[in-house]
Amino acid sequence: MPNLINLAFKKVKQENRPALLTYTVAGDNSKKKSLEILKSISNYADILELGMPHNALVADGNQIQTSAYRAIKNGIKLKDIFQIVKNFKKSKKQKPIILMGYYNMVYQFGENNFLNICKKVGVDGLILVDLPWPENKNFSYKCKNKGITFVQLLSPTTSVKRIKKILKDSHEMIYYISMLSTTGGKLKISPKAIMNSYNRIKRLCPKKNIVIGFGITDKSINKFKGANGVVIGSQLCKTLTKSIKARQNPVTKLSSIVKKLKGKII
Amino acid sequence: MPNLINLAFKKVKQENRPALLTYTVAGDNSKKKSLEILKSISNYADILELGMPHNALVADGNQIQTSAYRAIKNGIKLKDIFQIVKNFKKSKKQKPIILMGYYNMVYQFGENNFLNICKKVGVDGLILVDLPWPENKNFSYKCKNKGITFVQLLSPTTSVKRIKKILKDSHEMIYYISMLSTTGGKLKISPKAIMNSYNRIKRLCPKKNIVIGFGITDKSINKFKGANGVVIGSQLCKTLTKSIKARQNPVTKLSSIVKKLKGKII
Amino acid sequence: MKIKKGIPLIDQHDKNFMYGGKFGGNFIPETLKKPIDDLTKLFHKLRNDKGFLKERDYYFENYVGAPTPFIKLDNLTKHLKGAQIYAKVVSEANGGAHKIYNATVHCLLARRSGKKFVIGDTGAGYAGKMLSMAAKKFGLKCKIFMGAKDIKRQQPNVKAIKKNGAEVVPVYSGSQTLVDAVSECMRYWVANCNHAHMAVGSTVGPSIFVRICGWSTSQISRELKSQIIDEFGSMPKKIKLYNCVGGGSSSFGFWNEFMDYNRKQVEFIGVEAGGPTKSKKHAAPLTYGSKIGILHGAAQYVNQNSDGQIEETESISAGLDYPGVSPLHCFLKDVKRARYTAASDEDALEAYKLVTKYENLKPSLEPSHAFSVAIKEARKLSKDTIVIVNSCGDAHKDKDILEKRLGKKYAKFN
Amino acid sequence: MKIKKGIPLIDQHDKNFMYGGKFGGNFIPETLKKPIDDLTKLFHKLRNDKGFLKERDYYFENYVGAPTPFIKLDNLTKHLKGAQIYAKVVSEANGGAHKIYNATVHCLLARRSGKKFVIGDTGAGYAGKMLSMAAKKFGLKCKIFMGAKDIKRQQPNVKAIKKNGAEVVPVYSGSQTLVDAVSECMRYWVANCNHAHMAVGSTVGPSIFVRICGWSTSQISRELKSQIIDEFGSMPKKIKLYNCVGGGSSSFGFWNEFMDYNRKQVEFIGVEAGGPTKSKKHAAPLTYGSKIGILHGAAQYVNQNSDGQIEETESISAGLDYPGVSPLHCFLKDVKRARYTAASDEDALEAYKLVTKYENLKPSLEPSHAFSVAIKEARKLSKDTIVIVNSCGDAHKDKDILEKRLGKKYAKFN
Ligand SMILES: Cc1ncc(COP(=O)(O)O)c(C=O)c1O
Ligand SMILES: Cc1ncc(COP(=O)(O)O)c(C=O)c1O
Repeated sequence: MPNLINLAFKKVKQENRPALLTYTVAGDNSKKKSLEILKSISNYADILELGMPHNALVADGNQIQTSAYRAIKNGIKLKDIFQIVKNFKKSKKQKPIILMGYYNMVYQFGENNFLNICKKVGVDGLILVDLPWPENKNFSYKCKNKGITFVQLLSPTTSVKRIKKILKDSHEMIYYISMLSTTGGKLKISPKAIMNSYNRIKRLCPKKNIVIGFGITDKSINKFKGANGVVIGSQLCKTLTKSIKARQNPVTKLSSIVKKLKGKII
Repeated sequence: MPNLINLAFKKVKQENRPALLTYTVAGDNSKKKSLEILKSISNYADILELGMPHNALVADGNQIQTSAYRAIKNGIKLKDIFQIVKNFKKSKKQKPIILMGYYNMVYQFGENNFLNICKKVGVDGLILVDLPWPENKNFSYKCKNKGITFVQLLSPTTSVKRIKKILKDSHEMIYYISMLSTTGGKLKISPKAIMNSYNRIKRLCPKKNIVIGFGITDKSINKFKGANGVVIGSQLCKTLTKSIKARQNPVTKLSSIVKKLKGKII
Repeated sequence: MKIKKGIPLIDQHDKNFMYGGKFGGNFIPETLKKPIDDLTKLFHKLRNDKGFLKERDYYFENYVGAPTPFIKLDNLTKHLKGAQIYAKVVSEANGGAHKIYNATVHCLLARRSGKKFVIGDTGAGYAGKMLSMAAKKFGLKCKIFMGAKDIKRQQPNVKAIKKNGAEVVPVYSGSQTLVDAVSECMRYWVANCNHAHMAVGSTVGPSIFVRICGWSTSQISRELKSQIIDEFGSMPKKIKLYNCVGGGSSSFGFWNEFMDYNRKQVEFIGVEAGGPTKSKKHAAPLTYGSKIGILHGAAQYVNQNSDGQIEETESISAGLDYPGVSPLHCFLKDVKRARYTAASDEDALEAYKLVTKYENLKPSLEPSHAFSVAIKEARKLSKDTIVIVNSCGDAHKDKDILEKRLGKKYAKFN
Repeated sequence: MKIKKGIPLIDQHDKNFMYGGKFGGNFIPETLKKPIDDLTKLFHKLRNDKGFLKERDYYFENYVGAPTPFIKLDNLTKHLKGAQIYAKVVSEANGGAHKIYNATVHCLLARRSGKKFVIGDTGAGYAGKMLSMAAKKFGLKCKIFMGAKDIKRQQPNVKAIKKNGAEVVPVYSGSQTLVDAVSECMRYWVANCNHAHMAVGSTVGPSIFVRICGWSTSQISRELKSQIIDEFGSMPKKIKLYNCVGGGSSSFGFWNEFMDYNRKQVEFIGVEAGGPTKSKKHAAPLTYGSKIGILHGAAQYVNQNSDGQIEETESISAGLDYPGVSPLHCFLKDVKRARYTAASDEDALEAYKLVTKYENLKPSLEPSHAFSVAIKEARKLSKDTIVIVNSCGDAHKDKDILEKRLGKKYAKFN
């Protein structure tokens, strides 16, 4: 099996643009809806991050918290999340999906158990917000063995020495956190300064695909064209929340905003 | 220091009679009275057994139970018992005293602690009813080291093989239980049969001093003249109980019965 | 100190018959060395004798009535909204309590030894009732020692003993409860060991009695294990076994077959008698940190003062009203395989009220202690936890106490 | 898994900062790796710096008010007729609770690190009150995160925080209690770690916070040890130390200096919040067998469902109302150095009534949980047993709850 994530990056490089990564929360605002959302936004997004909602999340801001609590309240379970991925892949076999969440859910499920089912339903990558290096070494190694991409995170606080160590143990995709913030904060520093830091890291490992996330919206996305990929999350969660309040169909709302985002980077 | 118990047996052998051993309960019916009793009966008895009253006694009959419960109710403690021995020895330095009781009291006090104080106050020997061979090996050895005689018991149920083993580990005094009974039972078999068994054991260790006890009273004591010693216990406890009921002075009552007992064996 | 796997716990003693080098043993008068030695040899031979095992199984099935029911307490479970609650209704055994296993085995042993006379102690009266029943069945004479206080408070069982043709010897010494009954029975045996077979009513006393009793009551957990697998298909991930602990025969028998499971999978919770809430006295040596001492021939945790005198106990439940506890439980406590706690008189009465309100089950005051703790904890546990209580006695024997403490409504039996 | 003697327990972690290979650690977002690393280095340097230790001792003595009293509860002892009951009145410390030790140390650390702004979580409001007090004293800006439910029920402490000039940030997510306050505080730190110093209010959170807090509250047992020796001449043979356990800072500090004593000589009893008797919810992960999970950066026993979602807790006591518990306590439980049990809301209220009836002492609802178990057990213990309860908070903060549950009579403070 080819690595779909790598293929996606290869493709956008040929198109000379960054990859568009979306983040939506599984089960928000229902199992069925979140599957429909995935299907429709995948027409524009290159890689889909799917959040596993957790109720003691320590790195996510208001928008994603709201989505996560809504999904949990509506009864979403890990087994439903796997079902969503499986059903998605039935029609969109080639579109890479990355599950993103907190380590406790994996821990409770059992690491091996979790990875086996990920493999079975077609998960391509994993991001665990609170399993940093070196704590993640063993798990990352297990992912590698299963052909699942374990995505490490880098932050503005990460020292060069530490970056080098992390890069050494990382798979081919890496996530750079744009600024000191939870998800969904306002951009506190200029896109230019962010891209400077980004490029400094990029030089340390020109071959790996590094995406940027946290605080990026349709207003700023075009400033990050120089990156390998851009992640939009909170804006999507916020759009969903608004559409519910306004009794609009979240599927079409999200689909149109992702289309718009895509338009800004091609 | 000479071994007072051995000296006592040597003396009665010269007088060609058995030793008279009395058993009274410490603290019965008060600390003061039991000391007075010891002092007065020691004019006739050769060796004094002093019971350490316990409230879960499994080898003593009614008479001794009554004495023990009375003493405990009157507040007797192990430290008082040591005090009684100490005070007794002030005036009767040469009269041997054997403490008799149940192992739990020693266990709680601590074996070493217990033996140290025994030594200090002048205890000459110890009988622990529920610490049989081989469980007693270690403790018996400690007694030996302190110059305290640890008195093993033999019973009609003890097999010859076992008797030999016990004798091997025993000090110079041994206690033969006359019959299958708790203390204070009626003699169920003839003194002659008892003496037959006694002599069979005596032949296995002619040099050790073997006393007989359980069920012996002033009625039968003269039948046991052939033994190295005879123990009278329950009859004394019973006499004390009666004297209390009749509001008589237990000291004179006990003194006179021990005098009478002595008369029957000289 | 550790439990060895694959070896029955009763056999994990050293050459002095001590568990963990600290508990049990034979601290007995010389006179008893021989009868105990004889009984030890007999038991050792017979427990390895297929014919005897067949005999035991035959009587367990056809006389005791094995297996006793294993039932779900649906209403209680619904009411508490926590763990799934089950009961092993051992009180359905012939005679109404687990004491029948030990009594039956002792009578079989007495018969094999050629003795025609059995003696035994009793607290709640069950051990005495069962011994007298089995003695009658096997044609043996029988004498039961019982504290005068217990005779008063457990009349239904006293009547049953007498009806079985056995003599009841009242014991007036000490606290006039089980501890004195056992002492008196042992004294009687010292004087009559040549023709009497002694049965100790629980997993206490000199080592051989601990072992015979534990071996006998283990039937309970043998049954339970296969009943659990029948019910759930396999061993559930989280089982908690609650049992009252007096001497410890019921609890030991309830747990034995599960000994080798990880304690996180199958947890043992022993519930001792805490006595009246407002009283200093209790019968919970494991819970309240009593020191090791010698009682009835064995080293064990026991309520005692600094001089080594055994302390008086107090409990509404005669069957739990004992100052010591089996060396096996002392060992289980020290290696931490089991957890011990206490329920007060009042707790037990409350639990009795709740169980009888929701279920068609009337546990005696002893298992009501276990129910009390099980109920309290079950509320807080998740629904994938399986709570099982050994309902090892029937409340009929307690009807006078129940009437007095809870009113007529709670003392109706038919 | 074993405790090593002669080494502070907080230092018995492996290279991943895990205790017993299972508890604690640093499960944190990448962004926090550096500030945590910086704080770790700073703490390591300062705890070995004589100047800093002098500074700490100076403020403990002159600002916190060490040592807090160690008193005998004579009337309660007489009433219960069991063990000798003492209290370590930690609530006499400046601010009214043990939280002052950790708060003071954190402000000293913040000062040394050059940061001018401290943030912290609070449940009962004490951690927040103390952090705001110390911040004021040392000239630091301060922001306190507190669940909306807690803000309502602990008004006296909320007012105190505001009076100290700190901002109170209400947290509306989840159960609106301590667990959410800690999450929100950590989130805020993620976004502001370059200029804010974070203090976690108990021995929970990423490893360095567990260690700083445990190191700070250990002052309690340092004092207690010499007070015990003053009182008794030497260490008594049987001491039992009762303490409520929320996150575990008070209990850990109360026990630390006694860690190397044999557990039979100095026993540790941790009392968790059992919640309302009739409710399934509780805040007692150690008592009710919760599974290991990751919460607030550390592996610990934590109330959660099978999917790993943290479960809502319920307790009358805001300070104990937390679904997890310190990794240090998980370790103490697994190596069995400490024993853990729970008291219900109703138990705590009863204990409060009894203590205030007999003594001139008003423990807050948190230590009332500890008193409840101590009282129950003390009744049954012998008079040579020394029972010591850490009275680590003052009831004034609970006056609304006390008035509502027990009536005006119990809510008078002057
Ligand atoms: C019904 C019942 N349960 C429990 C017990 C307690 O004894 P053990 O702990 O030996 O089972 C007894 C003792 O008489 C009893 O009758
Ligand atoms: C008075 C008091 N006691 C106890 C606690 C419980 O926390 P910990 O277990 O960390 O001491 C708190 C927490 O707020 C408290 O305020």
